[in-house]
Amino acid sequence: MTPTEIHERLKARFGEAVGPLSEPKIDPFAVVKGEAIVEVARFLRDQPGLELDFCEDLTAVDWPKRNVVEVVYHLFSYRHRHGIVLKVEADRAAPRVPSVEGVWKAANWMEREVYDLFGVEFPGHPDLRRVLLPDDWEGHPLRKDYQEAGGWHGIGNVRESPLVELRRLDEVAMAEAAKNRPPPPPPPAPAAPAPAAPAAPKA
Amino acid sequence: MAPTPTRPYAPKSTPKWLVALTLVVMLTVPFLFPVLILFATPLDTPAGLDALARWLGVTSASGRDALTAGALLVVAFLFLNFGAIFSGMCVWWERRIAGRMQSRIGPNRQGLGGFLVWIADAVKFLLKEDLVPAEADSLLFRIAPYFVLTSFALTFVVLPFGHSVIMADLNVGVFYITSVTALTVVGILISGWSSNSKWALFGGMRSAAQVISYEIPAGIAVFIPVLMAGTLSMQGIIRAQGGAPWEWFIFRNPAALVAFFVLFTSQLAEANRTPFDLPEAESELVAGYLSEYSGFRFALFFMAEFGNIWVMSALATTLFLGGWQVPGMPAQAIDALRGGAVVPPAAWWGWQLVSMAVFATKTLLLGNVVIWLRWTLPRIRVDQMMTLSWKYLVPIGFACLVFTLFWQLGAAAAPGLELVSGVALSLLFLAIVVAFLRRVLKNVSDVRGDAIDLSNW
Amino acid sequence: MQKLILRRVNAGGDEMLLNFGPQHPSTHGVINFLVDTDGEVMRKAVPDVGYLHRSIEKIGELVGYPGFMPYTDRIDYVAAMFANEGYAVAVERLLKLEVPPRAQYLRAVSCELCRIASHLVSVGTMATDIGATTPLVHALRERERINDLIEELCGARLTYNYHRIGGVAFDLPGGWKEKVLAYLDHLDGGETPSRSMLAEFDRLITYNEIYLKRLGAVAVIPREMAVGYGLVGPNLRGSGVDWDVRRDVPYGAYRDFKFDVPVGRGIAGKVGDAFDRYWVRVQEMRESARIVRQALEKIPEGEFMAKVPRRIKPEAGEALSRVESARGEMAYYVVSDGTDKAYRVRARTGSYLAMGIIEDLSPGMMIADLVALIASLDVVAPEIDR
Amino acid sequence: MASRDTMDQNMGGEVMLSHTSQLDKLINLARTNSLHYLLFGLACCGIELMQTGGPRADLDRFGAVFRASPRQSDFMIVAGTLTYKMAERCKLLYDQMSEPKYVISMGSCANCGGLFQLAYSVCKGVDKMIPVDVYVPGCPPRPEALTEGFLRLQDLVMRERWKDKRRRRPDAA
Repeated sequence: MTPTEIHERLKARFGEAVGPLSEPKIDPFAVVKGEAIVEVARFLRDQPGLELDFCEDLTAVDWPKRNVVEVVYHLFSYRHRHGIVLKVEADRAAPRVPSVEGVWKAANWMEREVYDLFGVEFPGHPDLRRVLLPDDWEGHPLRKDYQEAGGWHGIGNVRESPLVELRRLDEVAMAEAAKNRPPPPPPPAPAAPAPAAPAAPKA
Repeated sequence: MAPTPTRPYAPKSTPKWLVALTLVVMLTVPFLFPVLILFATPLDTPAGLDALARWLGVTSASGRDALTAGALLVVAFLFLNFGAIFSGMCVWWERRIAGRMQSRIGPNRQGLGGFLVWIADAVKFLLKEDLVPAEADSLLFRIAPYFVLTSFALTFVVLPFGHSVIMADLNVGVFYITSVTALTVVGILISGWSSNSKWALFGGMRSAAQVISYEIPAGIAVFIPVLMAGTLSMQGIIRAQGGAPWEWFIFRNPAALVAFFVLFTSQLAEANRTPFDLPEAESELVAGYLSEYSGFRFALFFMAEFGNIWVMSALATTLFLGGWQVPGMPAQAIDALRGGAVVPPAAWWGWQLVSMAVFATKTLLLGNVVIWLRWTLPRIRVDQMMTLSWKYLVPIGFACLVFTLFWQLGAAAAPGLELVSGVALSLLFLAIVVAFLRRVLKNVSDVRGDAIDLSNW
Repeated sequence: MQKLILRRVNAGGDEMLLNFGPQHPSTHGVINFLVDTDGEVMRKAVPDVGYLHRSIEKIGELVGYPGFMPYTDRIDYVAAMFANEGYAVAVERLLKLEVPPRAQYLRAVSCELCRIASHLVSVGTMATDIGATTPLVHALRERERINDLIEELCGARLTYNYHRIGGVAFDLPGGWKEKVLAYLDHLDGGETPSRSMLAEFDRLITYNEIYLKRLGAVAVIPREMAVGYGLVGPNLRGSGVDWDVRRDVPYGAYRDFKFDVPVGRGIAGKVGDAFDRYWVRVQEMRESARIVRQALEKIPEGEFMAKVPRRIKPEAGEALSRVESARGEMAYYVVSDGTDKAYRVRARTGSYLAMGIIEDLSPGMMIADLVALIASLDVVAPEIDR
Repeated sequence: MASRDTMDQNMGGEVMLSHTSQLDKLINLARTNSLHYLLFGLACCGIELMQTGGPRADLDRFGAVFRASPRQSDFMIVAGTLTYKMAERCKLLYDQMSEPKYVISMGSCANCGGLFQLAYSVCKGVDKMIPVDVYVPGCPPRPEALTEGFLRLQDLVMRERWKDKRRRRPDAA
């Protein structure tokens, strides 16, 4: 089945909840209303002839201009070798999309990742917590407006130029050498080295 | 700061002095302690001590006691050092063998063939910081290695080295050895518990379960040669065998052949060697009960572990493989050479050396098998380990024991029985060895030689 | 995190919480497992990943399209060729770019060599985790020679950066073909399969009795579970799903090759156990060698790089690429907004989802089996964390 | 911030090159030939670390074998990218090692963050957490490079006194 046919069946079953198929650029997609996504998912998985049993990818894209976070579902069927791309748009301020973890177990970890990196809440998810970043991390880094905190737990995120440190070491070494040097020859006259030389062993 | 000088790294041969040093160490250290042991053992008898006392002019009872204690100390020192040095060299040998088996080279920068690497390791471990984790039970953590070491050292009391070379030929030798080896598990359990690390705890528990389980098949298997020899004394068991393979216990009785493998497997398990290295399974438990040990305490564990290769091989050699019996030279003939003098004649000494060489050869061959197994086999799981012991080895051991009882009756009735079995089984064993070697050669030729490919390096 | 887990697994009584990792010899990189054990038997093992999260997807949005290619190497350093290829295919789909046939063949050759190298590490570490140290070193020895070959091809041993958007970076070096063929004969024996390194490997470890006992019927993943949890590649095939992207949704030059797809048959116990996943990998090395032979034989002459503009600026849109990596299906989802930097790059990797199955598979398993499970799933830390 | 200031100065932060006596030389000879390393493969370099321990480069030639437990290791090869999440664990592992201990930083990521300067979750250099003795450049360094780094470490060990590397009591200034 082509994506168009799958989309037609979806449209016939869910009507308004499923948006139009995007004009076929490369991978055509359909935008689904957030509330309907679990039903749509279950329909796609269980309906004979569709049987999209493989949730190939579940990710998100942040669109600050449109003020939405898109959650993208790439679905595929091992038996029928067809697939479709679905999208759910959520409000950027407090994105919430029902979890499809009950339909495809694979969604469990992928939704966790989206939560971690985009801050999308998935009601119905059994174990929604950060997965890649530390628990006390602030912000969701794949959002477009994410500002880096400048380190974490006191570990700086910049690395100073090695030249600075080398220069410091150089200065320390020079100061050390100056300290250890025998008392400087009184006047820096050109003839001074000659009397200074015998003074060295005494020191 | 002046630019630091750098060593030229161009490949160069080992310097001559280092080669010489290695050769000196190689040719002296391994033989030094056996030879010293050989000379010390006659001293360690009442007659020898009497002679020594006379020679020193000691007459008082307390002086005599002090002399006995001193002689014991000297002998104990020698045996302990033999164990330590053997385990050190065994580490080197194992690393070389591992290198060969893995198409690597193994240590080769520490003297000729990297032979001095074990000395370097020992010195380094001695100088490493002795960490005791803050949360650990300090006292138990510190004493645990000594339990293991003590158990290891005590086994040498009854382990024979040659015809008359044995520290003490106890009449309950076999019994003694089974009991002192059980002390190891105490040390391991203590170390596992006191480290206050979960990995160590797992290691300790596994080890306890393993050693206790395998004591039983080992104990049963040990009793088959005891039944055949009619004595518990180690020397007695060896004397009941002969020099030729068909006179060894392993071939004289079909059940003994089985029992040998039961014993060998159990010994592997008791020494925590692959495939039974569960207590320190690297890929599961990091380093098991050794996880928190550093420095010399770790080295003590390590030493006992590698020294146990000698202990287990020597025990198997003693019980099943004819011990130090020299082919063509019965033990009684060597006895006869002894004469009544305090210092025995040179011929006696010579035969002692030969018997020691025979014993060491058998033991080292068996030790090599232990090392091969380590680098060949995967590790079994803890429940499989239990199954193997309780469901297979223990029943097999009992069956062998019962079979041996009847066999002994049969052998008493028909004296030729043991000889027939000995010849037949030893020929069979020879055939197996030949088949194995041919298979190995075929495998080597199948992969077009086993040379290390360094062409692109 | 630990407090959280403690609450979740409801510790109490005889149970013990074990921190398995992140620095542990058999976690294959830095992965942490919070293992709730009752003696040797696990109540539950909860993977805690992210110790190697290197923000690669974010970097993809900050550097240009060609500039991201070196970072794809770091997504899967054991089999970097596939990560290269997946990204290149995705951007080519966005650009609607046709890759010259020679480049497609070169991609197939390099990828299949890389698959052998990756599977060698996988089966070797598997043996090490089960306790046999020697097979890994033998596998590394063979891998060294593949590294030599690939180094001659693209100048790098590990992070290849060989595939480019629109083709590959370099043509075949002179005399390379013969070297590869000689190596393949050494690997799978050519006409005499018994005289080969893989046969030796089988003799050394694959059919070792202890090994079969350790892996057979352990960590069984049934077919439905494997599909539902999104397992891919050898893990999926080990569970008996006859699926290979190279054969079923062919891309690049794979239409032209004949090869078999090994599927787990439950040789050592049940279909979908750890041994099946291992066995599939061993067989796949043979199939890869077959593919390389065919590709080198049929390789067409011509360009190895398409005409690609200097500034790559695809029109707005999105594309998903699917390639069969050594760790299974790897998908890149690239969104373009019409500028010369990707709007969103997403790498969907097999290892990440394979981690998801561990929590549900672990109850009742032993600690030693957890090691076998992790090894048999062949997870690689950066592929999980990216 | 675990910078030079807050780091325990007694724990081998500064390399001290000092006059060595004959006994020191013997001791150092033993130490250089028995440097066991901690298996600490973080990322890509971990594979090259494996290859270095493997058949061709074979660090075992120099007496270096790997240990899984930090307690028994003499030096640590930080092979790969150190992320913030891992950074504290890395410090912990270093603290668990017994003195004398050394660190080889392998690869650009461990040296300075390398390729991942733009990353929000990568610690830019392992020396922000622990003192490093030898830096091995490369992305990833070849086994030859790591072997060279190891030989440099051997040089370093050879030139310093074991006594200076012992851990002192915190109160003994």
